[in-house]
Amino acid sequence: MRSTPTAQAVLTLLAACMAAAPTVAQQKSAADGIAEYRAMLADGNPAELFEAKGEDLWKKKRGPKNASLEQCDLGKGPGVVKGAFVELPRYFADTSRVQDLESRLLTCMERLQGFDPVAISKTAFGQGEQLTMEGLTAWISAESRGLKFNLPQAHADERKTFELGKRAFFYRGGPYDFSCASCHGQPDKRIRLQDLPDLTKNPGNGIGFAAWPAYRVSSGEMWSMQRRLNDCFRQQRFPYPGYASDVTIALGVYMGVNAKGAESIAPALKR
Amino acid sequence: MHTRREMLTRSAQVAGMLAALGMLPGVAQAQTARYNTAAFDAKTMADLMKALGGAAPVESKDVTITGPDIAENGAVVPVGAATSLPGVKRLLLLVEKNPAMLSAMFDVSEAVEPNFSTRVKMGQSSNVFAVAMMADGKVLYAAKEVKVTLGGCGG
Amino acid sequence: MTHKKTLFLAAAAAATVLIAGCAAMGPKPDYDTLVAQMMTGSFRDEGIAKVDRLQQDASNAACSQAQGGSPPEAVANAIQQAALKSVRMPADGKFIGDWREGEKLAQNGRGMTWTDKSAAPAANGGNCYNCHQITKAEISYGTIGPSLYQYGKNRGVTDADSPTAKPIIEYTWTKLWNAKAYNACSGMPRFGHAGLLDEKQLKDLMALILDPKSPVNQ
Amino acid sequence: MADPMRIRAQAAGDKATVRVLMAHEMETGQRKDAAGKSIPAWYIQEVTAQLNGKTVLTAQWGPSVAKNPFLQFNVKGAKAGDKIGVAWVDNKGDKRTDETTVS
Repeated sequence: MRSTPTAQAVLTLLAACMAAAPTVAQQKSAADGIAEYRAMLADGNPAELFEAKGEDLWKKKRGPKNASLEQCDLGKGPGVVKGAFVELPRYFADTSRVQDLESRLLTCMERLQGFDPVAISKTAFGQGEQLTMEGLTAWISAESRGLKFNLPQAHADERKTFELGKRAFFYRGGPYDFSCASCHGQPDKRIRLQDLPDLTKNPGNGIGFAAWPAYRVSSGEMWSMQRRLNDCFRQQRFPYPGYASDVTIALGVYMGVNAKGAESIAPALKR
Repeated sequence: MHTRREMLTRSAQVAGMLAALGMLPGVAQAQTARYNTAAFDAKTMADLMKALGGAAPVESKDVTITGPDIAENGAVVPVGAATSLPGVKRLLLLVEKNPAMLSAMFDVSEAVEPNFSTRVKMGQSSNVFAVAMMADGKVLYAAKEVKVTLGGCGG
Repeated sequence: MTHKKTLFLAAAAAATVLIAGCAAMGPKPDYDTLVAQMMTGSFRDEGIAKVDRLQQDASNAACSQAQGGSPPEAVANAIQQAALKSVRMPADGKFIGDWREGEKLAQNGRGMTWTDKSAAPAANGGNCYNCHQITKAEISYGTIGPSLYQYGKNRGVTDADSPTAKPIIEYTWTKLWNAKAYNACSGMPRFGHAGLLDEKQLKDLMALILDPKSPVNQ
Repeated sequence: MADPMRIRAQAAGDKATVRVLMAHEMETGQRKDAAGKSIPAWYIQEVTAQLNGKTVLTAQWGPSVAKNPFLQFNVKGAKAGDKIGVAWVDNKGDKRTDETTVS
């Protein structure tokens, strides 16, 4: 956590460059500064607090049926959590739908525990049962940490959803004419100082799709992919996407399939 | 039964008195009733030292402040205070331009190293300080500037 | 709604041609209809962000279909021509406002989201630093668009009111008003055309990058 | 009730490094909600740490410590198998105590 003397010397040097040299050096030191900041935060990600809560919520008897989620099938059989996250979204025969982690959890919470999935979908982020979703997605993703994304595309609906997701990704609209691709369609771009992953292909281990859910430093909240997409659409100046709506699941399939082979670091730490 | 507010106010007064007398114990007594409200309300270094009964701080290379040059987000800024000097009673972490300067105050016992890291909120770019209050009454500090950038789309 | 339907139909017709081309591979899902269903079924109104924002005009429909590539040349040309025609030059013939105000707008990334209260230009920022380097002092800038540092200086603008500067002044105004005039699928919002910024705000942004006194051109 | 802390204590040489994450809003009292109403201050004011039941650290915090606080410190003489306890009390009087074993 502490700056070693060497690190401090480097920083001093960088500071000197910043004062004297033109744009290139300045930019480099800004990027280095941000990298240093992120490294300082890497140890002690508050996402751990949510993981612990999520594991508890998975095992606890809750809801009108007073049941746990331990028999929930996330795609690898009832109760199998390890490795499930890196294969989602996928097709589920018992619902005849392609589902992402959040929509699948809604199914389990409805069928096993008796919760109303529509009510949960309509609940504001950070409140009520949405807090349950934060914890569960944090823990379930953590159980696949270090594994590589490998979404199934064997079922026709999975392939169809990929194609729909691709079209949704490039769908331009709203007052700014933005699509997902406006920010995430090319490599090596930034907004302000934020690096933008190119989500049309595998952007690398622990980047983009492989970094969510994540603890958001700016708001001190745990964001699952559903919430990440919701805020993308907000900044895209689009109308409001429903929680676990078709477009969000289709985008999940598109990004997830593109991320094949990327190692998951979720739950990560993000600005 | 005292309300919590009364307790706090009273404890602040007591702490303030003790501090003024230089009697605030350096080693912990695990009681919440001595929260130093005056110190945590202080807007300036002078007010803060008054609330803590400390002398005017002097810059020292034996005190270390750690923190990033640039914080991607002011909501969470990792900072640390440490000193290599023996005889430190208390270490403080301050953010100069926050509405109240004092973020955290650590009482040092012989069983713990005078070296603490935490994370603070910063409203804007500012100097951050590590302040060491010594047993001999000296107050030493180190400062570092942390730039807070506007991240994301700014929306 | 009529407009929207027409576009979807046009898109569907184009898709039919494509699908016919690979009919041998068996029936394909009708993606254009499915996408339309997915979009309308997935979004709802929130604050100032209503679902009518999903309606695409000709340029957004064509550029979406191109999926990051370029639409057919004829389509692209038609989009650019229409965009060029949409541009309104300043009523008083003056293009350059106050670069200081322009800098504030460039810094401001707000506007038009469902958490914004008003869609009026006064409530909107320019979002410029999100994608462009502009002044040297601001190190937190994006790289989706080209650097605008020394934009006027590099183009030899020493007096923004001079006749020699006129072509670049008008080009820049057009770019800000409707970027699709020069590039059918430009990623830049159509600040004038879409009513995001008013004439005064655009003049202030013009000043930021073209006024020789602006820090951009030092 | 407050959520549990996450405490890690790792022995190295003649000391143990303790890292703590606490689940707490750390609300400053200076923010307003969507309706423009002030959100009341709610933050941890005191943190203590114990080695095998004996207090080794007392800290006082203000509202500018970041949400879901992190704290790192080194306890002298702590070795594998020792108990490290951490406790906090906030300005509403809520409290939480957790314990871990040094590894």
